[in-house]
Amino acid sequence: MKEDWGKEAGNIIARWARKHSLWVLAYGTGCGAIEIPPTMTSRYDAERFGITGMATPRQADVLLITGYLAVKTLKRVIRTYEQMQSPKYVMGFGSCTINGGMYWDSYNTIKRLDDYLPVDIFINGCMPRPEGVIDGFIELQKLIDSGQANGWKKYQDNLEWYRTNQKKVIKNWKMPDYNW
Amino acid sequence: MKNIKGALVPFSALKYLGKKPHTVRYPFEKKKTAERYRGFHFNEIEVCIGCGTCSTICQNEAIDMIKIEGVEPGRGDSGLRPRIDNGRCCWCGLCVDMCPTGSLSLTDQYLHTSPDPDSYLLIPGVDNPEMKENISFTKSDTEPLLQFDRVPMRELDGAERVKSFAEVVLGYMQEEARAEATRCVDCGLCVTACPDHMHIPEYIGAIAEADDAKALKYIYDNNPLPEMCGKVCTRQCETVCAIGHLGEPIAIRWLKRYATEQFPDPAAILNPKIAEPNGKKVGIVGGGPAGLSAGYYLALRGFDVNIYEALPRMGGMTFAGIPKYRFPLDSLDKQIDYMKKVGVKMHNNVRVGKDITFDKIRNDNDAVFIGIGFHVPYTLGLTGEDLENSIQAIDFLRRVNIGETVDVGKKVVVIGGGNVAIDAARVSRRLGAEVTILYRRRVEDMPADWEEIEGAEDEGVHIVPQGIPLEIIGENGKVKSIKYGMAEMVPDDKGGRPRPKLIEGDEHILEVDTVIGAIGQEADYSFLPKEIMDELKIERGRVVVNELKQTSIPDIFAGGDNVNRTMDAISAIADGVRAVEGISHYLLDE
Amino acid sequence: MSDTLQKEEQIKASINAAFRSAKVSIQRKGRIIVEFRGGILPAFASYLKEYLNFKHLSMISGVDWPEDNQFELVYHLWSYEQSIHVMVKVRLDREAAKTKTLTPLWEHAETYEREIHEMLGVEFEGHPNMRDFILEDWDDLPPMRRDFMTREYVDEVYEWRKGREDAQDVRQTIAEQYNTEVPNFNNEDK
Amino acid sequence: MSAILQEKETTLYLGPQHPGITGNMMIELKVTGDTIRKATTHVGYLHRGFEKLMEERLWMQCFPIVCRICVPEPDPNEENLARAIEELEGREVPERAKYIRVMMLELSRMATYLLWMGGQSGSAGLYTMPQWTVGDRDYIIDLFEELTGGRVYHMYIWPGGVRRDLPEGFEGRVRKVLDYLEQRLTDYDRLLFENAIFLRRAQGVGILDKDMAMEWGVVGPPLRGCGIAHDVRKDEPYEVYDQLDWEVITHEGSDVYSRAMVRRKEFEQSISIVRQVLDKMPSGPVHNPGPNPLKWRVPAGEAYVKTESARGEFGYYVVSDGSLKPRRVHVRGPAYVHGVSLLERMLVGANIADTSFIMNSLGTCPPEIER
Repeated sequence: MKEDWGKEAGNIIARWARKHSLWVLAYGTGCGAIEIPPTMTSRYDAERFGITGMATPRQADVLLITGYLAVKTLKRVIRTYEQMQSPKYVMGFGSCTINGGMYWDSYNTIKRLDDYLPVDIFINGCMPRPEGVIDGFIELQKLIDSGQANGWKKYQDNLEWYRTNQKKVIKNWKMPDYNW
Repeated sequence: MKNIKGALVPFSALKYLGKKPHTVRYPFEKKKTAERYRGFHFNEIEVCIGCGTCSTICQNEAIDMIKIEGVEPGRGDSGLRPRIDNGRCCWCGLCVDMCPTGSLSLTDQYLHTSPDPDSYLLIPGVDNPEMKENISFTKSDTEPLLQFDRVPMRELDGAERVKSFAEVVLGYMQEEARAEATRCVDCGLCVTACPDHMHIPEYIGAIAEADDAKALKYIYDNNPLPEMCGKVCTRQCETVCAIGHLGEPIAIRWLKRYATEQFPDPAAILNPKIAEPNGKKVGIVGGGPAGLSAGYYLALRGFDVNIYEALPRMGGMTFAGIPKYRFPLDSLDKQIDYMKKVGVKMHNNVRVGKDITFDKIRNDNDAVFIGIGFHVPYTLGLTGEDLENSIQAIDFLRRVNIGETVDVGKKVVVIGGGNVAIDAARVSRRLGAEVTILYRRRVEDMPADWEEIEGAEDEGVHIVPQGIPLEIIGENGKVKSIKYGMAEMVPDDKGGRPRPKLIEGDEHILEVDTVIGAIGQEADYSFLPKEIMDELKIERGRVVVNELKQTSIPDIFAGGDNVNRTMDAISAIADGVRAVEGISHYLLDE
Repeated sequence: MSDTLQKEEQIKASINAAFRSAKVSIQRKGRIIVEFRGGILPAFASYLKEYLNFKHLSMISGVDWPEDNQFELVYHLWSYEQSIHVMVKVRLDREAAKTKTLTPLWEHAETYEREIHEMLGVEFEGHPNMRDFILEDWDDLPPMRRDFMTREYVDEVYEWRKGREDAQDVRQTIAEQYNTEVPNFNNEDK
Repeated sequence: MSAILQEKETTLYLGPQHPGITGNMMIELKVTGDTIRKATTHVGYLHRGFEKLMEERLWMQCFPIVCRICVPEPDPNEENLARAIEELEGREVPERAKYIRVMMLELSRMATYLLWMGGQSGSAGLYTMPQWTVGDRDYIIDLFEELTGGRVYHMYIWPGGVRRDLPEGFEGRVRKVLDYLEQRLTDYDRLLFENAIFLRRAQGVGILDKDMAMEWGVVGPPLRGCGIAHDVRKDEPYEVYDQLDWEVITHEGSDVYSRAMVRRKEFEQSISIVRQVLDKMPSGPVHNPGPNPLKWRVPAGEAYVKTESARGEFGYYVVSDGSLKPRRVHVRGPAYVHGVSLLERMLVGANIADTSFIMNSLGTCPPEIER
């Protein structure tokens, strides 16, 4: 009983710490990257929430998919995502991650991001405003706090399914297996 | 070392330490979005007509038209409403600029963050009624995308017109027609109002694509008298046109007229496929639009069709009732000739009940279609009505159209406000008379087309609204003058439209040579034998029919003015087309 | 207007004198279109570059004309001195599209040619560096060909989110309300 | 550095996920020690096939697409397509709309330069500058939002003019922002353009030979940074640029610094151009309407139009076959040359650390390379 309590307290502290230090991988995958500088710099200043950019996947917590993903990028994004340390979160940014958006009939972009990566939160807009981005982060913090942001677990559990989808569009699958 | 100053310069930023930050401290403090911000959609469900233009222009296919609860399809409303897939939308606002009614707008709301990707479907106006307060980006009046102005139609000058019976409307030239057809947004709402449900967007589209032959095929698919419709149709389609909500409706009638005028011989373009004779015979009483339509499509289906018409030409009321400056004889002949080519047998100058008995027609044929129209005028009910030179508009027009010389004298009064009254007035003008129209109500209450009323005024017809005829005064058995009283409009107790009430003492006398009554007509069923009259269900002068125009006697079908209340040519054509279905069903069990 | 087109007329005359087979037309002020049979394109380009001073290669466009069974390559050249833009058009057979590279004249033509090779499938003889440019592991038709149907490809490869199947076509809905059918005369032989 | 490292050639992949790369692209570097021996660019990570998509869309529907071709600076794209269509159709643009277009283009140039200042200084490790310039850029974005209803994608310039007239009091607010930015320029000077670190990093680095610049079709600030005075706005004036008072800005030096100075001075000049535009702007309509977009056929023909964007000549080659949809829209992005073949050449011999510095100075923008 006492041990459980200790574990629970540990979880609460861990979640609290996680939600207040969301380090975002600085990977401008799509055109949504244009609204990230205003969000991060003085006008909207997302660092107030402990959100800051991070250059390497291994140190980052959040992967921002800023808009559409070309198939060529998807391959790199998957690799990047798998290099990130758990717990890790994915944010889908803009309409094009939800159902294709602007690029719905493009031969080179994926349409539904959650088929290929576990997305914890979607932000609406094309572009989403910086307020939208911040709102997405706040929502993500809430999810982390309540323990619902567990896309990374979902990814591990359903790896086969994700792999099938990924391999359907990425024709030449020559990648090392990360996902630790 | 020389750049030591440069090395220190960054520290000058320290002076900003004390200043107020320009950071937007969202979410603690919200920045107001611009007045034109393009956020989520909002749609005024009541104003929206479900034309689907937003869905057509959307380059992301983000807009679906769906059925929603509480919105019923109707005249000029498809009953569908847009639903936006925010997983597709790019908030360009083209849909707003293209919306013909201005019901769609964008709001200043933009936040939607959710872990559930399926939550991004939005039915604007239904899911977010509260956003009515937040509308920000709306349709612009000054920078429109749609064209709201009609290509003007060239017409003869008013003074020129009264000199002859030459056609007033000159018709579109090719480029004008293309330009006018280009304004259409292809929604198809016009079809909801057309009694015949013609394929209007399709033929307008074909005209815009410079394929007039294709347009003609679409037109002839369910209307064998398009040239007539193109000239004199009451064009209910234009009253519901999507573009008409904020601008002038597409000139659908003139476009149809344009398409039919391009081809002197429709048969060459249409190459109608006539089915093998199926051995069934149909007799048609009355060669008006209803009878002719029924006859044409029946003939196409292989029936042996005979049409019996009392007048010297086919066309019924469109021949006898419509003046030649609106619908010239050669236009009518062109269509009748085409029908003859298809194999419709026509018998003119045969009055059923007199020259041939109805029973004989019924016995000779497997089915009979009655399309006799309304040719018997209502009387005015005034003293002096039976004087010489007090005539009925419908008789007057028929006599003029048949080619008789009619002397109306110098001064004419027409009583009534419908199209027939205006026709009679304008024909009288052309016969050289000064014409006054007496109408009980206001000009805006007149049932006639506004174009007709304007045309009449251009030609110098004097309209006296709110004038109620009281007595026709005669001298030597001839009309000498007419006494009428002025009326004021009083609200109707029963909630109907305002009705005229005579003002005591405000009476005038007008010297006239001829009085023409034009207050309505009815059908003449005297040709029917008594046992059929007993069996046939007739209500308020109109034969009762079912959906497929079948009467209470199974082998007798009916259509046209003697069946429906709208009393126009296109309804009659629609009846004919429906009756073809009914007759085929009845005789061939199809 | 004629005096303002003087420079254009001069260039037209020079090109006509040097290359008989070139069809030169002046589109408007500052725009000249040269239609060319191909073959001696490098010679012509070098003539434009060296003698007529069209130093700046803006871009090379490829246009697909399947109805003529041809590809059209459009070389956009600009002369800073004369402020004139020349479009040199070369038509290539669509089945065996092949032409000589212009990289010896303009090194950055390399990128344009790589893109056209990838997007249309045109071969450039003598190109030094013909590797993948934009696409990766592409095994379908070159995407900028007009017979590559991007919507069909998308339907095949990707999936749409569910929940939008109840969408209706306005025109069809109206036709159904009145129990009519809209005939299709679009594909009938005229 | 040890001798072994200096001799051994290593392959280094910069990007696509790398904070120093301007956008989503990759450079494969062969290095010995700290020196780049060979650079190979890989693009295509942002390819959406816009040129293909436009072949499937009505003319009007192309406008939401073209503005997404260059994300930081969408307006020259809208301007180009609109002008190409106007040329094909022979449609007149009202005078007021022309002035508004110039205002939009110059404002977007300024916004892009502010973003560039942030990127350029950030790649030199000066992190205060992006905080300032990107923050200040937001005031211009606010103006865009007020005028067009969108922050990033404006969808504002379209055939026949512009989409909406200026809101009330807009000119005053533009002037206020211009005054503010002009006054901020001294801060930028002190923080970046006169900063010793920046001078040391920028001067003499990334030399682009003058002849090579002409030969390679370099455009925009990199070309003018070689002292060559070419600018589409002067070479082939569009809209009302020939009625405004301004000069082509050049800077001798051919290095990163001179390119930076060209941009800095052009920023100042843009302020003056916008002021002139506001002074001279006539009243009147802003849109000359065309046919119904659903049935709008552009006459068959072709047009090549170009606009000077913040990174140089943006060219559009538009072919119409007289149908409802464009036959071909081919986009020449200014970064097409700078970002691929020229960059490969310029990086040879440079330091690894200078890669992103040089990239920024050229204004490489991947989305317009691969569209």
